[in-house]
Amino acid sequence: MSFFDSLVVSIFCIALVFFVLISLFALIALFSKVLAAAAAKPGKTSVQVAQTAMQPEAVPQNMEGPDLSTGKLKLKGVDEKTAAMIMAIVSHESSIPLSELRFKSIRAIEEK
Amino acid sequence: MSFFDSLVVSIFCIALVFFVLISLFALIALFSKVLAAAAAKPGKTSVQVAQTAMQPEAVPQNMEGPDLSTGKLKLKGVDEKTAAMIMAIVSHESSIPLSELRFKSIRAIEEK
Amino acid sequence: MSFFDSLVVSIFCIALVFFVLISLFALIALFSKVLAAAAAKPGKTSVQVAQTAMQPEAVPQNMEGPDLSTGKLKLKGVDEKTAAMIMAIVSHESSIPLSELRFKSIRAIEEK
Amino acid sequence: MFIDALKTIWFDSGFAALSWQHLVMIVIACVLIYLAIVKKFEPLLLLTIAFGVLLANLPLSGLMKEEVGSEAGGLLYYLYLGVKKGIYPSLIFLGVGAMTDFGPLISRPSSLFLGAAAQFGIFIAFIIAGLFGFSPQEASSIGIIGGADGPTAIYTTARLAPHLLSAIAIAAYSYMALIPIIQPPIMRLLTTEKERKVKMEQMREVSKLEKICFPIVVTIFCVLLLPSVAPLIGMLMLGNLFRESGVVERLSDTAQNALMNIVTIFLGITVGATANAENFLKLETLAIIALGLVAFMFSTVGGLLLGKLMYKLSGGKINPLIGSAGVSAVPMAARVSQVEGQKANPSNFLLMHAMGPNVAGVIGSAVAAGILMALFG
Amino acid sequence: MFIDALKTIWFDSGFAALSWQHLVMIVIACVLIYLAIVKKFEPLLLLTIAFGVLLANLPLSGLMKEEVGSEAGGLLYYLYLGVKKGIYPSLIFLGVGAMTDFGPLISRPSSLFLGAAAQFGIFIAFIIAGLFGFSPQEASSIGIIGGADGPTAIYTTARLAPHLLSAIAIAAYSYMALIPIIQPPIMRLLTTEKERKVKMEQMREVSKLEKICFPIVVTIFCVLLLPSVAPLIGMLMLGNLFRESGVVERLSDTAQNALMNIVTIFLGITVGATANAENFLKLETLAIIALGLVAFMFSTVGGLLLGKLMYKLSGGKINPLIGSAGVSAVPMAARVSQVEGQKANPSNFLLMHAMGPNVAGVIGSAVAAGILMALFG
Amino acid sequence: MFIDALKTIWFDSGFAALSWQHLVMIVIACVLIYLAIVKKFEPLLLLTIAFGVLLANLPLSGLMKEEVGSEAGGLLYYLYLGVKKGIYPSLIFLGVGAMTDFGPLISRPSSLFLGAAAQFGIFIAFIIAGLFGFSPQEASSIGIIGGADGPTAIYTTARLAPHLLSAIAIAAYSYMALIPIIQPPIMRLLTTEKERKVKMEQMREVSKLEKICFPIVVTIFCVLLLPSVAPLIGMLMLGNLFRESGVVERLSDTAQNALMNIVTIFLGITVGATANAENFLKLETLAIIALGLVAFMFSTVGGLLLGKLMYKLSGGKINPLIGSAGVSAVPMAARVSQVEGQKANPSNFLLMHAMGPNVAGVIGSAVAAGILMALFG
Ligand code: NA
Ligand code: NA
Ligand code: NA
Repeated sequence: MSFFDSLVVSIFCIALVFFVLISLFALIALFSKVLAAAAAKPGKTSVQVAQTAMQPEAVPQNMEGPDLSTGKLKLKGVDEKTAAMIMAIVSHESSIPLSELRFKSIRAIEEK
Repeated sequence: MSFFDSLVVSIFCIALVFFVLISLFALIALFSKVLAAAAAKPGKTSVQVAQTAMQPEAVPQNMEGPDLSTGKLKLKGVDEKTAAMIMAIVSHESSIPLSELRFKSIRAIEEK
Repeated sequence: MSFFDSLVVSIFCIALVFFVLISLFALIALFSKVLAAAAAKPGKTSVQVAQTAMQPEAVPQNMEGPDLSTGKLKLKGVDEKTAAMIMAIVSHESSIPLSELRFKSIRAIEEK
Repeated sequence: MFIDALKTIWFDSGFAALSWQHLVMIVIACVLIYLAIVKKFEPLLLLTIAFGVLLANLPLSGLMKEEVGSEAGGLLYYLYLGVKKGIYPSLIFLGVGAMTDFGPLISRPSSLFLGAAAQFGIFIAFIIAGLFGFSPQEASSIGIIGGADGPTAIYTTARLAPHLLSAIAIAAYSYMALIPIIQPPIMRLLTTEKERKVKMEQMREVSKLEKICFPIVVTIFCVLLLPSVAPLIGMLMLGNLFRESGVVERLSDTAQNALMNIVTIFLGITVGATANAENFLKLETLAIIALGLVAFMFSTVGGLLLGKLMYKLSGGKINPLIGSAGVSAVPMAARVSQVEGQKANPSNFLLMHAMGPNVAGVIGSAVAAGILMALFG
Repeated sequence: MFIDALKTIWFDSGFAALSWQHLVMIVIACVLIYLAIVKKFEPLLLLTIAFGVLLANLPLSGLMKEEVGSEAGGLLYYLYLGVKKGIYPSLIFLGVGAMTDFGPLISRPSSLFLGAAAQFGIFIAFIIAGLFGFSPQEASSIGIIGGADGPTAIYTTARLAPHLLSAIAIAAYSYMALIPIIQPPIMRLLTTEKERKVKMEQMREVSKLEKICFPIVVTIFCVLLLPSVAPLIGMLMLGNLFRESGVVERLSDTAQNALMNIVTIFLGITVGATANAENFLKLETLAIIALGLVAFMFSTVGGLLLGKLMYKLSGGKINPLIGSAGVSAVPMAARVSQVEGQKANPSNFLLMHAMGPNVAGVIGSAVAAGILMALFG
Repeated sequence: MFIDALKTIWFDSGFAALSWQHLVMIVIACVLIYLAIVKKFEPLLLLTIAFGVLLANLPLSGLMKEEVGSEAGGLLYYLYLGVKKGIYPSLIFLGVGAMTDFGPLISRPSSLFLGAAAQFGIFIAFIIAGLFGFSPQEASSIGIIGGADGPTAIYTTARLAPHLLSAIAIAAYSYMALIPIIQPPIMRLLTTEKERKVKMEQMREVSKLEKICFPIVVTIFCVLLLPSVAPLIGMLMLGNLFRESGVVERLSDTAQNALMNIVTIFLGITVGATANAENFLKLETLAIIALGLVAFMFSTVGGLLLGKLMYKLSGGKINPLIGSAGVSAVPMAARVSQVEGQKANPSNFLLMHAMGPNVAGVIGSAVAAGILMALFG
């Protein structure tokens, strides 16, 4: 492959790389706008409700492939500071060292 | 395959499914009785003792494939009832539902 | 294979096993001495510093193949209660929630 | 010249080869992804399958290209070998076994009757599929959707009718996710308020020894009687033995997690990747989807009817609602029994009672699959 | 007789077959181990590769011996099949995808321009390699070092120029580790103090829905346009979908950990094991190492220059230092941008801004690799 | 007609093909399961092997059926390929290496002499097996039981005498579990009370640098001298390097857990599955079991005798009880030394001293295996 060929190929390739990534830019920008527009409208609640009905609370032990993510703590409606405090309190109250407790998620109990 | 053939095959198959599962029923019922009868007699203690002798406490670190079971609760010096109570208390005190708490082990703090 | 052949092969083999392991003994003894001699000289600090410079503190979450060791906390010379306390204090002092802190091991600093 | 080069790239790109069939398949893949993520339809499998469908319908990627001679095949071709050779479903069953507590079944072994009756739909669908002109192999694979057990359906189909694999897998997992919608109307239709209110007696405790013997006995008996079911029942029971023996927690843990997840990823994406437009966009697929629903419904009916019979024979001690849990779809179907029981009688707690038929249904489907493979394999 | 036996053992041992080339390779292996452990040069890969180099150069071990007929091959021969068939790099990308947060990229999609510009070095190295007499396939593989992305480099080289695999892999991972030394001088040379001081505006929050759609859209578009890139982009995006969907944490976790680690071990040791003395101790290898550095430097230059252009076009809102992060080398290059930015302006915090180009660079390198494979594969 | 169909099912079922040999094998499998679970005989391997024995002796399951042409083979046939090609034992050694602390060995390298002496039984068994008419390949495999190291025994046997695989694996793991019963009488017989009371000096601390250099040096030397041992020693030392380097904890963790457990499951079940009645129910098997015991006993003797010699040469500083730990069977044999030492002198704590010979024994058996494979492979 001559130098000139290499050069042409290279220019072509880098142009193509730009073309693909610019197209992706356009796609993402477009999608973000479409999704933002869609999000403006409400209407997801009915789905949520149906979903909840489908998952009764009682979960038989060990049957469902328990969530075994490595030690991620999910916080719902609680900030991280509060969560740390809760964990420390639980540990103290129960005399169980924190290293032995595993918290899967901490969520605020909504008052109704 | 004609409809009649399908029908015959199906009846045969479902009958066979029932036959296998009923046989399993009989086997399990039988085994449960045999085992219950066997359990009535004592005599396992000698085995236990020998077993214990074979496993001195001193275990070199990291040599034995550490127990890495996920989410089994190890109780040390605590019976299961107490453990259940502790877990309920922790859950109540912390307002964290039990299904969200994960206890790795509960052990009695020995007073020295 | 005749008995005599077996015997000769066996003697040869066990001799060879000894030869290999004795050679290893010599190698290890030699290496230990060389390394001990090398360790007597200082001079590693510059490397350490360069190393530190190469790893700025800010680590983007989840980008680096986070250390996902299975959550075992190694305690050396510290009981678990103390460890829990230490962890709670560190968390409080640093205002870093416990869920974000990862303790790999806690060991007593021996006073010399 | 640049224009020429761009043309070449264009004509070598998938855009030029894209047909409306591909577009339809891509839309189907997106719908499946939506169902998996938003509706939480068995996402572990369905999300992965859906992505496989997507990849397989972006033309010219060669992901499923067979290895020929010294020329390397596509990535998914290699990963698919585990499906083709029947390895993945067996390994998933190893993990399922390690996750399953057969205690409720051992405690009340009559659950097995319900686990047998709830295979009824398999054979209804088999008969109707025959009428539609499907071959016995195809009809068996379609029927097995009614077993409500993904790995069993995939194993059977990969053996008997691999060209239907993606349609059957998607139908099986989708209907399993739809159990809370499919079953309740049938349950209310076939049972009386009085039946649904029945509170069942507490089950006896099962000793550790019984739990250990169970997988061994089941393996010996089932594999002897139906050798073709050995990979499924054998691995299921080995996993359960890992669990119950209590001495190999390391292996039990790995079977349930690392190994099962790896295999699930490989299985899902390659099963999805068999859904190329030529295979999938056929009337057959619609027939499969319809027959799958029929199979699920009649399996539910079978379980409930035998439940009613047991209700009568036991003098009202058995709540027939636990019968529908015999379709397997562990643990979803048992939860549905629980919910329906509680609706009729708020103090009713059927879950553990329904777990017996539920896990019996896993064995039942595997046995049915073994019989069909023995007949038509 | 013992003497004879010992002689036999000696002549069958590796000592007798040891050449000075082997010794040089062993020393190289030890240096790489030193770099991996003490200097922490990408130790996950480089330590494993180095041990592979060591094993491959202890003569007569037969670890890479091919299977011929019924005679078993060597251990590393079997493990190497996953490299040869392109399976391992794709599976590593699955894990990388599950670890990567494309949020910063979605938030500011113009990062993609920087991710494109920072592939500049690939083509500079490609051209120079051509001048040095490397074939287009070899030149492509060498150039792709400048993509600063290990799995992409390994995948491309295994396809186009497998005899250069170890040299290219070692160069790629070494330079990725050296990013904090290679980039800063270039960054200071090409940017003004004023440019480096620019604080960037906070990025907008990205919704979960956008994050879920991103991998699907990118897969469809990229694979359609460049089918040859399907295994890399497809797996990267599947892993990311696992992550962002939030419904398959099990699979995401396994893709990032058990599966990725297993594959990393197998990949590293077998890539290292291709470095036998005959392949490696050549002037070519020195050329590759030199060209790899050139590629890294010009990729950095490319990213920075486009960064400067964006600085001007945006009226000074874009700090050009984030351009150099477009080479990928995730997350090292983004950290370098952060450090340099903070040196110029202690209150400057560029890290999250640099993560956009950084992850865009991964896509950029994969696209470049796809193009080169399409042209020369 | 139903009767006919039932007859067909019956004659196609395993019941019709069941012979008394199968029944004996099933009983043996159950006994092994009992030993694994209740007596806790190396359950990780023995439980899995036992289940493999069970599956292999339920007739007609076809689990070990070879792939012929386009017809798929059995599940265990595919999984067995990893044993046949020598892949699994090597990968287990990778995990063993990552679990092993060679510190005590480096601290007192004279432990290596004990690790050599405790291979004595291998050759005693080799000679006697020759007298019994076993071929040199078979005799080598039988002898290697005395190495008290499962993966080494399986690797060697799979290479030299695959038809003896299950018998040798079962014997090896069983005797390893029986170490606390086999060794103490021999230990008390060969040592005096005074010798057993010896308290050993505290060992020196080993630096991190020594621990890192150790696996590299051992690999280079052993593989150069005995190329055939490369897969075992190479992987063992790579695992140890993962551990000691401290920079690749991810890989070390996976090597010890996910990867090792997956391989253990596959290895165990398929090694067990080679135990079909024709292979296993032979006088040979009894001979192997007897010779395995002989091998274990003489290995213990060898270690103790050299321990006594070192006691004398060191002027009473070495407790000869640590010699028996040289058989490997990590860490069981070291614990036995500890227990016996403490019986003689309650303040005696030999465990860490015995770990040196214990891990040296692993290297010793691998070296012995390498020599035998070089001679007879
Ligand atoms: Na079922
Ligand atoms: Na890049
Ligand atoms: Na040994």
